[in-house]
Amino acid sequence: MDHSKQIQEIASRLFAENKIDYFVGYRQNSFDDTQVPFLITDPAEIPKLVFTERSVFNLSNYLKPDHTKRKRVGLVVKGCDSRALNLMLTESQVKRENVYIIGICCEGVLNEKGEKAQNCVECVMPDPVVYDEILGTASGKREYIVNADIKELAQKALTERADYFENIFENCIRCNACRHSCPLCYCAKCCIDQETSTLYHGANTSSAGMHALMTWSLHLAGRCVDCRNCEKACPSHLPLHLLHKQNEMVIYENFQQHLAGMEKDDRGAFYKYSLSDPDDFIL
Amino acid sequence: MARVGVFVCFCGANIADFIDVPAVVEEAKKVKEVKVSVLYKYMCSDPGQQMIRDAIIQNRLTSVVVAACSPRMHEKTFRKALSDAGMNPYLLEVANIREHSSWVHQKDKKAATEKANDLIRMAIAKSIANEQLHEISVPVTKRALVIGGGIAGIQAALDIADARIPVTLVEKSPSIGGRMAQLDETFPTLDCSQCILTPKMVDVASHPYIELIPYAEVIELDGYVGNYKAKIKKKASYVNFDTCTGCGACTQKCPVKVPNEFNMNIDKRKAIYTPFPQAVPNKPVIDAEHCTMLLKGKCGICAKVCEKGSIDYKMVDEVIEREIGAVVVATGYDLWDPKPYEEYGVGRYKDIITSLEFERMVSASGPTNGVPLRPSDGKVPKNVVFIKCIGSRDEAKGIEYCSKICCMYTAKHAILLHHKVHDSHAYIFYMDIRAAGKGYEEFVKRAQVETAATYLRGRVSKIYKKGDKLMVRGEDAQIGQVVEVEADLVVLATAVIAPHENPALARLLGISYDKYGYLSEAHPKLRPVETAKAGIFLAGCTQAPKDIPDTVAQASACAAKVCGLFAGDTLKKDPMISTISNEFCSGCLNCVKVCPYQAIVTEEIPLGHGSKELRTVAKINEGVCQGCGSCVAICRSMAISLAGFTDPQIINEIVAI
Amino acid sequence: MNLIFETDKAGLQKFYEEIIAKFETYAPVEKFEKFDYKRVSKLEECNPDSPIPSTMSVKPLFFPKTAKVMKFQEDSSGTTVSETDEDPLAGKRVILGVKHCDARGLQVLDEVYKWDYIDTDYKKRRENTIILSTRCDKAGTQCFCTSLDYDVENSDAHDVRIVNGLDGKIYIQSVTEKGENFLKENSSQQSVVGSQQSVEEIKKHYKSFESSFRLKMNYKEVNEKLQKLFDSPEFDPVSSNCISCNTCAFICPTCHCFKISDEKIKDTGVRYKSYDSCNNGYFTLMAGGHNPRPAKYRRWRQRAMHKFVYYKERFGVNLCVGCGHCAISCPVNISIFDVVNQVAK
Amino acid sequence: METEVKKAQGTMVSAENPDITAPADWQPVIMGILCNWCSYAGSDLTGTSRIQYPPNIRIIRVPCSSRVDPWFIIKSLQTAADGVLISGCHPGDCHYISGNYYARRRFLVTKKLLNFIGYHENRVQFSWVSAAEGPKFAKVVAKVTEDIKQLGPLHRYKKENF
Repeated sequence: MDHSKQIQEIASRLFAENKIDYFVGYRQNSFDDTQVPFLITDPAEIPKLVFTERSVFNLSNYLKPDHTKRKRVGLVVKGCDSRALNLMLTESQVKRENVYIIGICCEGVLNEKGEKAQNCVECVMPDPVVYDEILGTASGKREYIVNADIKELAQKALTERADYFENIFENCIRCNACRHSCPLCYCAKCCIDQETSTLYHGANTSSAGMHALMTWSLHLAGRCVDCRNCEKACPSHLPLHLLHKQNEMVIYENFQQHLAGMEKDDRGAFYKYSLSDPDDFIL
Repeated sequence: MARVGVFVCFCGANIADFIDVPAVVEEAKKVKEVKVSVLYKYMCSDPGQQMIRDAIIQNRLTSVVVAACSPRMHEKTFRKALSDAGMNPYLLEVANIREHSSWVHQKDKKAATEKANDLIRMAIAKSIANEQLHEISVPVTKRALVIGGGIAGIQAALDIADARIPVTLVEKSPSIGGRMAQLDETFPTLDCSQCILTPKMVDVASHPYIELIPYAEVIELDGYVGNYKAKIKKKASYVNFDTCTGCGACTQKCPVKVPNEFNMNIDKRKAIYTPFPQAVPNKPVIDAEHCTMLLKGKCGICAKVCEKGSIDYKMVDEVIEREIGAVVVATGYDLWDPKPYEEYGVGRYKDIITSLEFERMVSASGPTNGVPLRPSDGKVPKNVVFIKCIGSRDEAKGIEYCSKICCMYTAKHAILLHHKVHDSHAYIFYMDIRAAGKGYEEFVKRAQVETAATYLRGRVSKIYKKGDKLMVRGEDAQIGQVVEVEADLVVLATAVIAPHENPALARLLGISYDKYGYLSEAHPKLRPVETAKAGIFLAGCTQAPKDIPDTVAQASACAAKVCGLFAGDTLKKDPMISTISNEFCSGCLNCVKVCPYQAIVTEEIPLGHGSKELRTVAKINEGVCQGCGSCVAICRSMAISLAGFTDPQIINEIVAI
Repeated sequence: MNLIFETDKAGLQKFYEEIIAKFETYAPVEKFEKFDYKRVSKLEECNPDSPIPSTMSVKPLFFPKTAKVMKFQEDSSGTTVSETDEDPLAGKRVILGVKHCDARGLQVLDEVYKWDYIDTDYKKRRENTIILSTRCDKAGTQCFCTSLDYDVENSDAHDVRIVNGLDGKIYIQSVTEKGENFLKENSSQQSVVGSQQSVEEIKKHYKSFESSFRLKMNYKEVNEKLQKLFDSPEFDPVSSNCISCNTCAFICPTCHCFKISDEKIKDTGVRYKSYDSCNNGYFTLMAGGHNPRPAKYRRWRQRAMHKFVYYKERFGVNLCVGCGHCAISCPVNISIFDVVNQVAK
Repeated sequence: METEVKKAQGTMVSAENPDITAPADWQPVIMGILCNWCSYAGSDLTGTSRIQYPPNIRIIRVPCSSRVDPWFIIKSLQTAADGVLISGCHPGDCHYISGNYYARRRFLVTKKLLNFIGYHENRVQFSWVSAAEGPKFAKVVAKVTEDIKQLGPLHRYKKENF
């Protein structure tokens, strides 16, 4: 899966036709085979653009005004990234005319150990759902697979699970890298950081960590596209996907097999309802 | 620094017997912000309220907690007391220590007292976060919109207009009159429907306060109670109503014949037509689906014969706007299509007709000049079988509910049949006879005795043809035997259903509808006329099946509600509504999606201080918001807060114990 | 002061075990594939030789991510303030496996903590701690400690250093007086006291370590150039893919910004002091709505200049210690090394 | 095993934390969040009908179950509450047309997530109680109270004991 050449060509064309102000892609790190997000405004930098199975970041994150300042952006997206972008479009965070989307039919990216990443193994939609140009061969929607870690944890005893998660919340340093790396966490000021808000926990105890991560995951419930940008960003290597995948599973199984960002104008599972939603858990 | 007063009520023995009230008073004093904590036998009494008023002034209180009965009981009373002492009434919190403690824990005084302590602590904590709120006043546009020109719409429009309030009446067909205009005579008095309806229709047309817009539909409604803006689409009639005299020359000469829907397609009308002779307005319209001039550009006869030159083939749909303060929805009903009753041969046998077809036939002005005729051979029927509950009360094929009017009109039909064809005989298959209403039971008796109609209790299982007769096989449950009746004509009392446009209309108006498509009232018992959306009211069968008297009564009730709404120059509204902070709103607009009242609109604000670039944020329309808090809970940036139930208030309650 | 013991792997293990048994000991413990300094009671729980790229800084043991400052209680008479419970980090303790750069970070932090207001909690934690440092055998990809303004080889930031000699022997060397006393008291198991030869071996080890660095820079030049480059346009491109999270600051052994917050339930509460970071957009947001550092490049300029210029001006030491933790943890791999070098190019 | 032993000795053991116990006569605190139009009115009816129920519940009034943000639940569990009961109008009866449908979705996901991270599923419960169902409210409270008593005190993530 090497589309570097094509992307470079497209980027040059877009700059030449004055269609974009920014191009967001990937650049090779100088010291190893990993890549970093690469924002360019100068066409001279185009030759540095690459795309391989090491292009792990979700670049939709860079559509936040902080990074590309609401200007016209050319952007490379994989399947999951495009779902996030789809939601950003639906939630009026990006204007469609301001973004030129190069969709990649993704064959899965690699994790730090060089294996195919877990979310790519479990991916439901490797093809871009929204794009102006598509690279690679589309392989279509796949069967939903319940996350292996979730299954394993669900088998464990309650106390064991509680210990496991308390450990996670305790090790959270509240650096908010997860939030800042998530394309769907675009709020002007996160509710967890509003000093005037009642959600605010200045302290960084496990209790506050639980509160922050739970609130965060519930705000992404029905919206998370499983790109795992958050998990890759976490300096404490916390398995943050567990919270999201759990919500995703409950939502998929109970709310008409809902998956976030698959369709245009779908706002996520919490912003609609069905009369036939499960009622049996209610007394 | 907050200064809270706590006022604990004995409620006679109701509270004092089961809660250690003096201890509760002392416990409240331990809270830092509490400046005064007292008890009294009946806080709601005058001296009790005086006590609160005095304490507010003496202690310069910033909020008040009354520990007494449920806030649903006396919140208003105590708010008034605060107001009388010059304090904002919304600084009150009620701790419900009667319904929630003393009455439900009568066997455990200690626990009840502890619970009361906690409830009071929670109320104190909440009250500290209370903010001063002010009733919202909303200006009112004193014009009503009535949708639907049947008897419900006519009655509502006339009653409102008689109170000198302008009304815009919108009717989708070329004439007002609705279903009632199709009826021959009405139960239980058998007055002629046309005779009682037509004068009202004429009144509508001539009333100085009524603007009648026929052949039109409401396509958009924006705004909120007192301040709606409606967009009305006037369908192209191709006839200039201003110059047309209604002479009828065009309809006579028109060569195109079309099934006449007013007469249930029994006869034909022309492509340019007035629905019925007494139509109001009595002006023809061209049916664009059938007019050959409009379809193929050939013909043009009507234009040639029109002396006034009123025919205009180039006319297009026109959208007009009206500013209105209230809406009465009176879209009436449809009839259920009995096709699923295949065992009856519906669709196969011509001589099975529906009640409304029968009604049209027996109408003096109807297609058969008042005589029922068999559609198959045009003969006058002798034996007529009426079958009730076709579709009604039939979960398998039709709908679950009772259509309410069929028992009565079938009795009427039996009587009318006897009037028109003296040697005829009516057989009526029924499940139950529901004749609750003034003069109704007597009317049914009249059908049974005077007309000697045969009432057979039971369902019809099959209808088959034998010669030119229809054999109706059914059960007579009273004798427990299968009976067969030889019929010349079978009349099916098909169920009343909601108009198929209702769901779309409900969405457009922002009101709710039930699973059958009937528009939902705000409360089934106590608010049967209002909808959940303020300023929108329901009249007639659009809410549920009902007969003419009930419809007229409901329409008049709507009129009273509209007049009440317009009585003042402004409307007062509870201030417990949501507000959105521009600073925190991220503009995802999910709140717009979730709001059940469409109370959230969008607004463009500068990106930053002094910036020319704009960004979109959500904004609450104060007039529409009902304060449910749905938007607050889904707002991820916590930009929305609901007055009276803000996050700090609720969180204070949670952390107070 | 230069007490040196020679030992082998088994001896070192014994040494550690003895310490753990005797003292309140902290050492790198693996959690979610990352090493963090935790209280240990057995040597098996921890790994004092944890690799530098996956080891968190030791800073939280002196400046915890969150700490109680005071308690308060409200009643009808007003608010009463009281001392917090005993500081869990203030006891006599030993930390194993601290990296040189990390230890240097504490030395740098001391400057800010002993200037003007003296943070007694911090002071106590510092005084009561013995730091046993393991010298790295090889530099990590993001390391550049040797390029800065301190002498890594002869650093006195730790009390005792442990060096895996190239000759296969392990050297335990005291660096400070505190360290020497500690070694004297706790070295009963160690057989051979090192000689001049050991010093040479340690030097040799350092030479091989020094040559393993990928990143090297001329600190003096960078520092001087940066002083004049406040308005450099280069800060914008170097920070373009920064996502404005707080990771670099929270992970950094020398970042020391904090915020104060109260947590209250019913009528009692605690005041907390927790990490804060200049990298998030509203760090400098003022009550009136003005924000002097709204853009990413301004925040990165602040970060880079503080690390390489301001602190040096103010306290005479460079704030950045070259550990590379920020670059390793950064979600988008921004390295402060690259940033300052590119700006000062 | 250990849990069983402690129960036999007359102490309550926390379901999430076997090390945490409480005396046998321990009483839980339950946070009740009720919608104004149905459940709060229903609870008032329980009062006026003098139907007795356990005194452990502390009631907060909100306009609609859709006002309940999941973090009300989390915050309650972090502070005094050993359990939470949230009650609203029956489906179709919502005073605000559709509030409870949105709430229902959030509740299901929240409940499952809390259970996933180690809260016993009975800690957080939901009910539909109409304004006419005074007896049902009493039954629901009795059931929830009993359930939570069985679970013992909640200890995890409680804000530090000051």
